[in-house]
Amino acid sequence: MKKIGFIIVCLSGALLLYATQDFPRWGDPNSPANTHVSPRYIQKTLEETDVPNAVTSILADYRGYDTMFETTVIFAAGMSCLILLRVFKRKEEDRYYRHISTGVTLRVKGEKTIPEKSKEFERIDTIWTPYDLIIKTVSRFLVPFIQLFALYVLAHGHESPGGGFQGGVIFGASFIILAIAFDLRTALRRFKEKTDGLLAALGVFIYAGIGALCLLLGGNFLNYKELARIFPFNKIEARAYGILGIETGVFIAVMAVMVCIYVNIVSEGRHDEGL
Amino acid sequence: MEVIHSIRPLLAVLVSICAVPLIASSRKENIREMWTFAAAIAKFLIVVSMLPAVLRGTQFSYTLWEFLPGASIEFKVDSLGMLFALVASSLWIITSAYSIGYMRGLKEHSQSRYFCFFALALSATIGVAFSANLLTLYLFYEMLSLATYPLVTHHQDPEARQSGRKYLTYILGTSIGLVLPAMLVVYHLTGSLEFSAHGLLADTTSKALVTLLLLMLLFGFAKAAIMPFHAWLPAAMVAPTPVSALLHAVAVVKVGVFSIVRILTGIFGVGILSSFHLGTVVCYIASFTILVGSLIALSQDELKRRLAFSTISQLSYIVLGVALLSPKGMEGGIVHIAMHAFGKITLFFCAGAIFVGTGKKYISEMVGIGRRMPVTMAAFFVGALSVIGLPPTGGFFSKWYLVLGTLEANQWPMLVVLLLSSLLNAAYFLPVVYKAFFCSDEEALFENKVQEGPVWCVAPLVLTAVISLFLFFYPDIFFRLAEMAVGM
Amino acid sequence: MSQHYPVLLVTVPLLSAFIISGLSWVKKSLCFPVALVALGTSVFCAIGLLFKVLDVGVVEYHMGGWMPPWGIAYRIDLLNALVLVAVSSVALVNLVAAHKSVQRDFPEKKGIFYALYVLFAMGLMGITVTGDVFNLYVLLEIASLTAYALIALGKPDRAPLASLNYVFIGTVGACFYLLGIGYLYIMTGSLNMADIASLLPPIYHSKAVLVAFIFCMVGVCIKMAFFPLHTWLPNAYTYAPNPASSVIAPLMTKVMVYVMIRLVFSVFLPDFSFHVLHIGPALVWLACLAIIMGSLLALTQRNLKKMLTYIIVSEIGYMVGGLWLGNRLGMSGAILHILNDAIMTLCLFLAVGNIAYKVKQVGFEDLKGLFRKMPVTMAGFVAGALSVIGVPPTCGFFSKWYLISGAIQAGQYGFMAALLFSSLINIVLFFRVIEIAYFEPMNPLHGVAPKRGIIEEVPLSMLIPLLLVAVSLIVVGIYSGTIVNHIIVPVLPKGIG
Amino acid sequence: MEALIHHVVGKYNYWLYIILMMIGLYAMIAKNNLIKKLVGMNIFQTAIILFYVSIGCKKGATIPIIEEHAGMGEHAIRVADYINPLPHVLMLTAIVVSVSTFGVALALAVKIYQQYKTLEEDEILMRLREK
Repeated sequence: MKKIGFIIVCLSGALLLYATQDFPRWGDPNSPANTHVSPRYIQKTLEETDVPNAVTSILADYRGYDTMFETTVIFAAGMSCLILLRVFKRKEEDRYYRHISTGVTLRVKGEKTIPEKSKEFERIDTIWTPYDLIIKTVSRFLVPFIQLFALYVLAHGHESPGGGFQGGVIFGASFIILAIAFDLRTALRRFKEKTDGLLAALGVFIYAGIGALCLLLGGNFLNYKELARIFPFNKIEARAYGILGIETGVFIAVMAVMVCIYVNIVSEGRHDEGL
Repeated sequence: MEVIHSIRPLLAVLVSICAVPLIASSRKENIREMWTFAAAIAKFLIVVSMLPAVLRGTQFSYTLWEFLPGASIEFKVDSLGMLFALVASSLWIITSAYSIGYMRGLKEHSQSRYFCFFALALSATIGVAFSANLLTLYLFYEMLSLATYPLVTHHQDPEARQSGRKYLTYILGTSIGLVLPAMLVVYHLTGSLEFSAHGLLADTTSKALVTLLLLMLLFGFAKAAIMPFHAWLPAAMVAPTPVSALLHAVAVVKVGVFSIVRILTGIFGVGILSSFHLGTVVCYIASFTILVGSLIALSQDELKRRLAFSTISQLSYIVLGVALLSPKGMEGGIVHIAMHAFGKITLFFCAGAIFVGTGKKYISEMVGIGRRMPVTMAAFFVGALSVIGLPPTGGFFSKWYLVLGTLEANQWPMLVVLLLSSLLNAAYFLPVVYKAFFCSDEEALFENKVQEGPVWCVAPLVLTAVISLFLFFYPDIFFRLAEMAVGM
Repeated sequence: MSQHYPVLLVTVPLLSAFIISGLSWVKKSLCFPVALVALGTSVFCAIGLLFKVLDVGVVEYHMGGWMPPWGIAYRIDLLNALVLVAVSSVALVNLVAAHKSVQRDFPEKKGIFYALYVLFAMGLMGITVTGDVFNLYVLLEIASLTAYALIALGKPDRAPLASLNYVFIGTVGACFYLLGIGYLYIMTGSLNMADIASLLPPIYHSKAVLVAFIFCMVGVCIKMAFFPLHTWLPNAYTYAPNPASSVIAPLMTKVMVYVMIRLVFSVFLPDFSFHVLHIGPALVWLACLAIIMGSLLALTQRNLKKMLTYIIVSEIGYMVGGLWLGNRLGMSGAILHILNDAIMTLCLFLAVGNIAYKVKQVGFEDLKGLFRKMPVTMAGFVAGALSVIGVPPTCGFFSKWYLISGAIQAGQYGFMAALLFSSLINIVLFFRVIEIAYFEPMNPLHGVAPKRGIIEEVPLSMLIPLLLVAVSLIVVGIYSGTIVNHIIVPVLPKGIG
Repeated sequence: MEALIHHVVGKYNYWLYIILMMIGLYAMIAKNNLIKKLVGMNIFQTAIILFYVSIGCKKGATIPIIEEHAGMGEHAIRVADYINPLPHVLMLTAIVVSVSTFGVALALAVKIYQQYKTLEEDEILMRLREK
């Protein structure tokens, strides 16, 4: 297999390299790729969409339809991880509780439970390690800032590098830090699985829904300028706001899916122990 | 020639398909059988209703669906198709009666399935008879192959499984492997598949190509059991006897032969066959099958197998007759479709009646059976005479015309083949009859007490035997049709 | 509203997928009806679109109101419309048939299952309808990703491994395609199919275009499981759960064949594919190899479902070979066979699904006595089998007719022989199965051996789709002349013999 | 020779990315461990992303964020001043796709590990053969 692989790799590599002969030189501003379609985006983005960041305007408007499916890919990945790994029905195992003040661990068999929200006991996993104080404190301190930054990245996507994807990933990361610094159980108490699932669907729904709204208002799908009919801004601004709207949808979806993938993979779908 | 556009050919085909759900859903046996009869009689009446017009030289045609120019699902009733349809539909009525006797007599399982597929098979047969082009013919040919598979393997035991496998391998294998490509080549060459009086390929100049196509089509229609594609026929004899009788003496094999007659006359045409001397080639192939089939039949002890090999050789008579390319020979060949059908079905009915009545399958066990089943064996005698080609049976005329045909075509070797094979026919049939009646008391395996099979079994075979005799005196209708077919 | 059909076709299932996945947390019982309505709308739009295209010619739709090549455009001619109708109807019919077994096998996850199912169908429809090479890539990934997940839901011992294998090979395929369009982008600067097609002719002899063509084709061939790149397919489809495999198997590979045809017709143009490159004959020979090897490998299988997967491999050879024959007949046959093969594969997989619903496994020894136990299901199976064999008047016969005619016209007798060979092998394959089911007595392991005449059929919601598909085999067969003359022939490029 | 060097140096970006791609592809084919294969897949995809991004490069150009006060009217915006944004957009999509594929593949790997307690391909195949 290794030899065959090597031959295949060499062949396709050679083929690819062979074709580079006909390529324009690197960085050539007059290459077809740089002169045929893309100049319009650079020249017209401000005029047509009121968004100075050409990448954002292409991403969310000129080729917004692609991006909708890109978000759908993310959504599909989240749902795939969920359906593959999530274990809904589990045979009831023993549960462990820790008495917070004394550190005594209780093992409970059968039906009896200690209320989840008991002040004195907390439910723990079989492999339990005490939280590290420094990490716990620092990450608790960091999380709000990370989330704020994520919102900034989202909101500033029109003007600078950034946008829904980047913001969503950062926001998701804040949750993951929480889960790592404490444990999954704690993190999931803050952010329920159901909420997460609903948010993931809601995020992409916002995107596609805005597209469908444009359609209902009489334009083509995702033609944001139709939004000007019901909102108090002109057609060019409508594009910018439409972009903001779908970026928000992307933000929510990406954040929720990141969390979903993380939670399911680290705990093998059981949503308890894990990292 | 007058052509009438009429839905009647389609109805004739559909009537038994329509009966299938009725048969399948009937809970009571008698009601189920009633539907079978109703369909059979309706079919026969529809066919007969077209007969007078066809005899006047009119054709019925109906295009069901055209899916390519020149290749459509189209029916056409001409004299040749009429002859075959007449035989098949009339015999279906008789066979239905016989089936009831046989299946009930033996308390066979899955009788509903049996009658359903029987009706389907008949639809396909009539479809072949009335098809106006090669595509339609192929469609119904395949339908027949598949509809008969459950019939052949009715017993669902290992032997049936083996036979069924052989049956499908030969029939489907050749039709897909040989007929389909040949058909497409013909279509590619001529842009049509319509049977035409002068032959579709009449203008083709390449002898090699025509020969190749001829061989592909000749052997491709393996239902005609031309050697070496004959082995399925004896194997298919595991089927219940009515199936063997109607399908493997009449419908299935005749469909094969009929298809060959159609392609020889309608696709190749007499002109090209004689100018390339291909008729003679077919004659030799057929005569080989005639002789070898008869010789093998001589050595068979199981009655149905002997009949099967007899069928193989008789089928090639028809092919031989048509391949002689002389009017008399072709007429004889075509009429032989009918004459052989009535004779052979009588023989099969007798074999079945003997099996139902006594449980005997082997000829060596049938010594003296005439004492017990005199009517059956008398009918057997008539059937045998017809197949051998002796008066006073219808078979005599077809043989006679075949002989005349060989003389007309100056094919002396074929004359020898015909005569020789008639001798062989006599040699393998007459001893059975002789032993059945004329044996000493010590030899006889049966007591001297008349005990026939069920009446549903005996009546049909008497009827077919009588028809065989009748056809000696009144063969006109078939000859008229054959004459018109040749004259086309 | 009819001007929005192209986008509704895709976005209605898309939106409903999100609704379904939301509902799966709230009210599971609503998931199935929503999916049904969504796919029903797609079928409606697809049929409406087909008639519209028949009526007014090519339909274009510009996303966001941006003109191509700057925005993404849908461009629907008869070819897309035909494939769309096939894809959407197959997805809808199978959804109905799958309902019971999803209910039984994935009670808790059925909401997400339906969401993924609808996304998968949406992805395939999007691939079919799009006129943008990059949009096609994204949708291809949606369809693949959901397919990976759906496949991995099968038996835990084999399905995830088969699926991961599919992920590796499928990703390579998609990446090759992405590289191919990257090369095209470098050379032309455009991503719109029509625009690329107009820019390519002056640079036909460029090495980069050649390499782009090769990589696009290899990528697509991997995704469609063209022999010898088929290795992922048999295991993935065999171990997939039945409700999923009966939608993935009929559609995924067929849509990829469509993509190949689309690339040849509308991106590289037949002029390049057939006249500049001269690779037609070579690919036809490869297709022959695919057909023969697929058939032979199918012959060695002892599991019904796996046997069917190898038949798919061989059928792919039919279509690829038909396309590369390079004449109208062959191409018509290939396009017609996309439709026909989708229907007959669906028919067979539905039958297998029904069998598996009752007897759990579909190894050959599990099929004993099935004609007695499940006569209707087996009747459907036989109908599918006859179509694969190519018995008239089922549709399989007619596509074979065109393909063989094309082979004769092109003088490619090897291809004709391969087609006939595979038909003959198919007889053996199917009648071997039918023999087992017909002759051998019921296996007592599968519940109490029923007495003679006792029928244990699957629920009606599984039977009716199967029968519907079986009937449509014949209906499509009868109308194949109409389909070819009115739908397929007009889309064939000019200048093809 | 000189032409070749000229060619290679002039398009060294493509050369590097193609080599990187092939490293990834080789890992996917030849490695035994499923996770290593996954990593190979990721390298392969990342290399394609780099390849695309490098298409959009223009010498001396800056990121495609138009300065709002650069000037009035169309003429003020010089296309050569900003790099080509389109490949970047495309690659945002490709990145997302590669992340998603990676996520699903990891989930599958977890399931495989649950079943076989190993991720070495040959060991898994051996187990399968034993059955």
